[in-house]
Parts: sequence; structure tokens; C-alpha cells
Amino acid sequence: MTDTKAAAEQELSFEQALARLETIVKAMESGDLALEQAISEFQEGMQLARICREKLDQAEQKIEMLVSEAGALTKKPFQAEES
Amino acid sequence: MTDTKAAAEQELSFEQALARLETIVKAMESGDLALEQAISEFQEGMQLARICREKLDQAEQKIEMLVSEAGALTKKPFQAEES
Amino acid sequence: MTDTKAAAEQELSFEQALARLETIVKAMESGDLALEQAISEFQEGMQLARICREKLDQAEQKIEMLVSEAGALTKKPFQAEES
Amino acid sequence: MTDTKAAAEQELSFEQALARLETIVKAMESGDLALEQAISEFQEGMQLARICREKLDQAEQKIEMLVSEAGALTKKPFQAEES
Amino acid sequence: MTDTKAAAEQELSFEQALARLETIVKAMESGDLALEQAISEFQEGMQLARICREKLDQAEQKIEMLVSEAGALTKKPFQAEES
Amino acid sequence: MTDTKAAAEQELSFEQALARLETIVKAMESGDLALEQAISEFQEGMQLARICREKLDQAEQKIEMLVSEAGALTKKPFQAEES
Amino acid sequence: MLTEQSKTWSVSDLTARIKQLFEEDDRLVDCWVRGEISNFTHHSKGHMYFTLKDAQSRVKSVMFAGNNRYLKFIPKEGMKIVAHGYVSVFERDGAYQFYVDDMQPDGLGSLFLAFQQLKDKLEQEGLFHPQYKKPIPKYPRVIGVITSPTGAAVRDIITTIRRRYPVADILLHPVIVQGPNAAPSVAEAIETMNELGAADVLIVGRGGGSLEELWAFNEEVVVRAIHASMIPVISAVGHETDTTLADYVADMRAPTPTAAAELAVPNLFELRRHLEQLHARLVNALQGQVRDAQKALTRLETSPVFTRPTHQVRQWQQTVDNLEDRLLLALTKAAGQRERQLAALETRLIRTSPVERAKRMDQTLQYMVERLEKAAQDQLQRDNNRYERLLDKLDVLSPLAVMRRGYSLAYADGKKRMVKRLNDVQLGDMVNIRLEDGWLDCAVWGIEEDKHND
Repeated sequence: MTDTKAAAEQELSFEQALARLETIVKAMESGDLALEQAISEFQEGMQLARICREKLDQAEQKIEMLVSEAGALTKKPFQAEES
Repeated sequence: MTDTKAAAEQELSFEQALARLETIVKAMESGDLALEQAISEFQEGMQLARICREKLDQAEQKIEMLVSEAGALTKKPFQAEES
Repeated sequence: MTDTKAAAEQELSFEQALARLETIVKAMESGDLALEQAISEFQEGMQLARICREKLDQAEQKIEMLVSEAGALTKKPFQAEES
Repeated sequence: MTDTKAAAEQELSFEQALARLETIVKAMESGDLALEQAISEFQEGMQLARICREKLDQAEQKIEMLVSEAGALTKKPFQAEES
Repeated sequence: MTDTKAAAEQELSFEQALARLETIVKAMESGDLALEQAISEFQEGMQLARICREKLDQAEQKIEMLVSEAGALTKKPFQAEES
Repeated sequence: MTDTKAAAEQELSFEQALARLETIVKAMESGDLALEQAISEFQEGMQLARICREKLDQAEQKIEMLVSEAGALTKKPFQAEES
Repeated sequence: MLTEQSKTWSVSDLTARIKQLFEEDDRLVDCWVRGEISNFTHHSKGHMYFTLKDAQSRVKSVMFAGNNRYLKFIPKEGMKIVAHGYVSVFERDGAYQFYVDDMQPDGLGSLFLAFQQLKDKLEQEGLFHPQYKKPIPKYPRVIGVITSPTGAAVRDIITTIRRRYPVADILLHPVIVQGPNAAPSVAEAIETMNELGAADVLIVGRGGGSLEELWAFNEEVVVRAIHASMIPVISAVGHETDTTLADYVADMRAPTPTAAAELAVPNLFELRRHLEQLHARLVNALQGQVRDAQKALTRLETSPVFTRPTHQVRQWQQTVDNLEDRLLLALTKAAGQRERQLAALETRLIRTSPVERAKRMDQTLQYMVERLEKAAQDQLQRDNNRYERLLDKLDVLSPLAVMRRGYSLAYADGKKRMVKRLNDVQLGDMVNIRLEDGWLDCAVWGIEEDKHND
């Protein structure tokens, strides 16, 4: 995998990375890849899995509420009410 | 086998080398080859088997390396959430 | 057998020599040959057998050489995989 | 028998001489020949038998020679392969 | 007996001479011949007998010679092949 | 007997001479002949007998002579048989 | 003018013409009618026969089983309803009838009618067409929620998303969900979210309620706002039995807010598991491929071609040995055969040797010679005997026998002429006297004539 490619993958969304990983897994499972290509795909797949995992780990949930104040919209954290 | 031929075979993918090797094995098993050709095929077969073996060894090493690199990830057990 | 004929037979491939030898044997076994011709054919047949054997010996040596060159390959016993 | 005739018979093949000998024997066995002719035929028959005998002896010698030349080969016992 | 006749008789084969002799003997045994003719026939008969004798002697000598020549031939026993 | 007659009788064969003698004997036995003629006949008879004798003697000589000519076969001399 | 107008109709033609008139009228083909059910009969075949009436009028009606099986209520005698259907003629009776295909109880009558009419209109505009349904993103980063900030719905949505998919951000747009301001509030919020463009998916809805409470989500402004939204919208209004127009137009309909949240985000637990599976499959796939390759290679390496490389050569050697043996045998056989032939002929030749023949000839010749000699002897003997016999006879007959008695004979002229008479001779003649034992040569000395003769 080239650095450029790696860099490009770093920019992928979780969804794109997962989709790409899925594509790679399917391609590999199809058994149609040549060994060399399979290794290369495997390498990329491992990289993508790592990315996906990192993204999942990093995930933090943010809940924001849109509030219109004085005609402008602002975001303010949502406070769930007890009810 | 000429050096050129040997060089060419070095450039073969694993699958190509294996396919060529299989063709040779079948041809030799059929017993239809002329003696001179049988020897030449045998020689090429030995060469191809060596190439395949090397490529496979390389592949195994690579997998091992990649898997062990990714080891930390797989070793981290998944924390199932209570739901 | 004239020298020219002998020379020509030296140039035969193993298969050609074997085929010629077989033809001679069949002709002789048919019992239709005149004695003088039978002797002449016998002489040629013995010559062909010698050529065949020489070629086979050479082939065997070559194979042995190739095998010993590739020794590591064949000495490595086949590891049956559990599957 | 004239010298010319003797010379001609020397040129006969074994089979021709044998065939001629058989003709003579049959003629003699028929008992129809005059004494002089019978003697003459007998003489020719003896001559033909001698020629045949010589040719056979030559053949035997030739076989012996060729076989002893190829001796090493035939003495080498066939090594049956385990298969 | 004229010389011409004697010469002609010399040309007879053994069998012809013997046949002629028999004719003469029978004629003489019939007793129908005149003395002079009987003498003449006797004379011719004796001549024929002499011719026959000579031919027989020659024949016997020749046969003896041929048989002794062929002695080696018949003494050599045939070597039957094992088959 | 005239010389002419004697000469003519000399030319007679044994059988002719013997037949003539027989004729004479018969004529004489008839007894019809005059003495003179009888004597004459007798004389001729004697003459004929002489001729016959001579021819017989000659025949014997001839046979003997021939016998002595023909080697081993004919060593045994001609013996008129006593009967 | 007796034209077609004056033509006399058959009843059937007339009825058919009337039926045609009903069916040509668009308002009669698709109409809503309010009335009260009377004379209700639910036929055993499932069809419903009844009369719709009001204070002034009544109309015969029928609702076939195929339509009435979807009714959410059971029609009863005296029930006020709003029915939808078409008007046509029952030709057998020549009576017009109202053919009902849907009906609602009339309590909600006007609202429901409004709902139905708006639904039909929007449907005709194609707003509900599947081609407008946008796919819901599988892994949204921001989920827009448009609902009341208070109440169970928002809590259910947030809880569910947090539990399942903490990766996503939630952007809440609080709105009024019931009452007269509800519809514009919701519509505005949808537009705002679109303007903002932050959300990947919108959840629009509220908890369950009566038709009136849910009414905002049946209003045209909301439906059009959802339809216009560039962001995929999941509707989550009320409970399963209630279907609002918002549900029809939304890209996805969820029966409850919780369900909407579940539809909006993936399950992270499952996602992780999916990721681990992908990882495992990736490793397995390659290991499998390598293993297969190993197997394939090993199979080829362990083929007899490599494990017994000289096998073929040995076979060939055997072939050559065999051919050589056959060659030798063939020649030996050929030579042996010829030797036997020759020996047989030699034996026969010797057997036909002329030696015996010569011996037989010798015997024959000897026999012939013996016979010849014997014949010659016999001839001589025979002739001698004949001669002797004649000679003896001649002897006996000899006229000279008289001479033994003393007679003699005289011959003249040199014994040529017998002297019988005196005058046969003359004095001095030479005469020969034949005696018994010989001759006398005499001369005639005297001649004496015999006197007493005659």
C-alpha cells in the first residue's frame, strides 16, 4: 500500500472504510484473486479494519438542540428531561 | 531452460507458475511426452515448483507479520454491552 | 550397417529409435524376413537398443542431477494439514 | 556342377538355397530321376545344404558377436520399481 | 557291332543301356534268334553291360566321394532350442 | 559239289546250313536216291555239317572271346554245358 | 321527422344507456357519500347489502366482500358513516345503486374526509411514488430529530441511538407536535434542517395519539416539506394502526419513535461484531487461499512426476530391454527354424542318396549279364544239339557204308564224275577209288569188258 493510498484511506468515512473492507473481503472470499493481489488486498483490508476500529473507538456522541434565538439558530446541548 | 526463460518465469505470478506447473505435471503424467521433452519439462517443473514454494513462503511470512501487527486489535476482547 | 546409417541413427530421437526398434522387432517376429535380412535387421535393432539405452541413461543422470540440485524441495516432507 | 553354377549358388540367399534344396529332395524322393541325374542332383543338394549350413553358422556367429557386444546391457538385470 | 553303334551306345544313359540290355536278354531267352544274330545280340549285350558297369562304377565312386564329403554335415546334430 | 555251290554254302547261315542238311538227311532217309545222288547229297551233307560245325565253333569262340573281354564279370570262361 | 329519437328502445338497451350515463359522470364514478345505514344484511358470501339514508332520501348500497374485509370497524344498523365508491345501475332490476369500496364511521367524518381527499390529491400528484423514496444512509454521522423536546418520543429516540450507535451526533430540532401551530412548526423545522445540511437523516414524529392529536402530520404543509427534504426522512408518528400522510410521503416509515431510531442507525454492537467478522474473514480468506495454494503446490510436488522422477525412464528402459529380448528371441527362433528346416532336408537328402539305387542297379546289371550268358549258352547248346543229331542221321545214311562191306567207288576227272561204265574212262585216265577208309589214286592200265552182261 502506498503512503498516498494510506493517506487517502485515512480520509475515508467509517462507512466508506467499512464498505471498502466489505468489498475486499468479498473479493478475497470469491477466491478469484491472484495470491500477490490477495496479499495486497489483505494488507489494505487489515488497514481498513484498523481504521474502522479506531473510528469506532474514537466515537463520541454529541446531542445538540437547535434553538432559535433572536431569529438566528444556535446549537445548545440537549438536556434530557426527566419525565 | 534458458536464462531468458528462467527470468521470464521469475516474473510469473504464483497462479501462473502453479498453472504452468500443473500443465507440466499433467503432461508428464500422461506419459505422452518425448524423452527429451519430458526432461526439459521436468527441469522447468522443478524450477516452477521452487518459484511457487518461495512465493508461498513469502506470502506466509507476510500474513504472519500483518496478523501479528493487527494482533493488538484482535486480542482486545469485544466488550459486549448489556442490552 | 553403413557408417552413414549409423550416423543417421545417432541423430534419431529416443522415440524415433524406439519406434524403429519396435518396427524391426515386429518384422522379425512376423517370421517373414529372409535370414540375411533378419540378421541385418537384428544388427540394426541391437544398435537402436544401444542408442535408446544411452539416451535413457543420459536422461536418468540428468534427472538425478536436477533432483539433487533441487534437493531441499523434495526432502521437505509433505506436511498434511488438518482440515 | 560347373564352377559357374557353384558360384551362382554361392550368391543364393539362405531361403533360395533352402527352397532349391527342397525341390531337389522332392525330385529325388519321387524316384523319377535317372541315376546320373540323381547323382548330379544329389551333388547339388549336398552343395546347397553346405551353403545353407555355412550361412546359418555365420548367422550364429553374428548373433553371438552382437550379443556379447551388448553383453553388459543384457547382463544388467531389470530393476523392478516399487510402485 | 559297328563303331557308330558302339559310339551311340556310349551316349546312352545307364537306364537306357540297361533297358536295351534287357530287351536283348529277353530276345535271346526267347530262343527265336538265329545263331549269328544271337551272337551279335550277345556281343551288343555284353557291350551294354560293360557300359552299364562303367557308369555304375563311376556313379559309385562319385557317391562315395559325396557322402564322405557330406559326412561332417550329417554328423553335426541339430541343436534343438528350448522354447 | 561244285566250287560255286561250296562257295554259296559258305555264305549260308548256321540255320540255313542246318536246314539244308536236314533236307538232305530226309531225302536220304527216303531211300529214293540213286547212289550217286545219295553220295552227292551225302557229300553235300557232310559239307554242310562241316560248315555248321565251323559256325558253331566260331560262335563258341566269339562268346568266349567276349567273355574274356569284360573284366570281373566275365572271368568265367564259356563252358558248353554237358547235357 | 321520424329520426332515431323516435326509435323505440328495448328495456335492456334503455337500461344499458342509463348505466352508461352513470359511468360517464366522473363525480359519480369516484364519490364520497355521508348517510345512515339501514336494512343492513351481511350476506353469507361476505357481501354487505344496505340502504344509505338521510332525512330526505335514500339510496340502495352494496359493499362486496373483497372491499369490506379491510374495514377497521363493523357496520351496524343505524350507524352514521361516510362511504366511498361509485354509482351504477343494477341492470336486472333497473335500479341504480351505490357500490361502496371504503367507509369510515362518521364521528370523525369531516376530518377523515379531508384526510382522504388530501391523500387522493397528493397521491395523484405522485408525492407517494416509490421513485421519490431516498435511501437511508447506513452509517449516519449526524441524525436530525424533529419532535417535541419533551415527552417520551425524544427520550426513546436519544436513548436508542446512544445505545446502538454512539458514534453519531444527534441534532434535535424542537417543534410543537399538536395544535394549530404544529404543522407549520414541523414543516419549518424540516426546511431548517435542510438549510443547515448537518444531518444525514431526519427523524420526524411524535408519540401516539388520537387522529386529532396526530393531525399535524396529515397536513399538506408537512407532507410537502417532507417531500421537499433533501435529507432522507424517517417518519415516526403514533402507533402502528395509525397511518398519517407524513408516513406515506416519508422515505421510511417507522411505527414508533424507538423504531425510527433503530432504523436510522446501525447497531454498534453488531457493527463491531461485523467488523471483527470482516477481519476474521479477511484473515481466513487469505489463509484459506494460501492453504489451498499450499495444497495445490504440495499435490503437484508430491505427484509421481517429482517423487519418482525416473519412473518413466525406468519404464522405457524396461521397454527397450523387452524389445531387445524379443529381437534376440526372434532371430534365434528364425535361425533355429531354418536350422530345423535345413536339418530335415539334409536328412531327407541323405535318405535319397543314390547309393542304394546304385547297388540295386548293380544287381540288376549282374542279373542281366548272367541271363545273357545263360541265353547264349543255351543257344549254342541248342544249335550244337540240332547239329549233332543231323550229323548222326547223316552218318547212318551214308552211302559209303557199303564200302565197309568191300565196295568201292571210282571217280574220274578229279573225283568229279563217278565211273559207272567202261567207256566212262579211257586207258591212261587218272581215276580215284573211294574206299571205306580213304582214296586210291590210280591210272587205267587196262579196260576189260564184261561179256556176260545183258
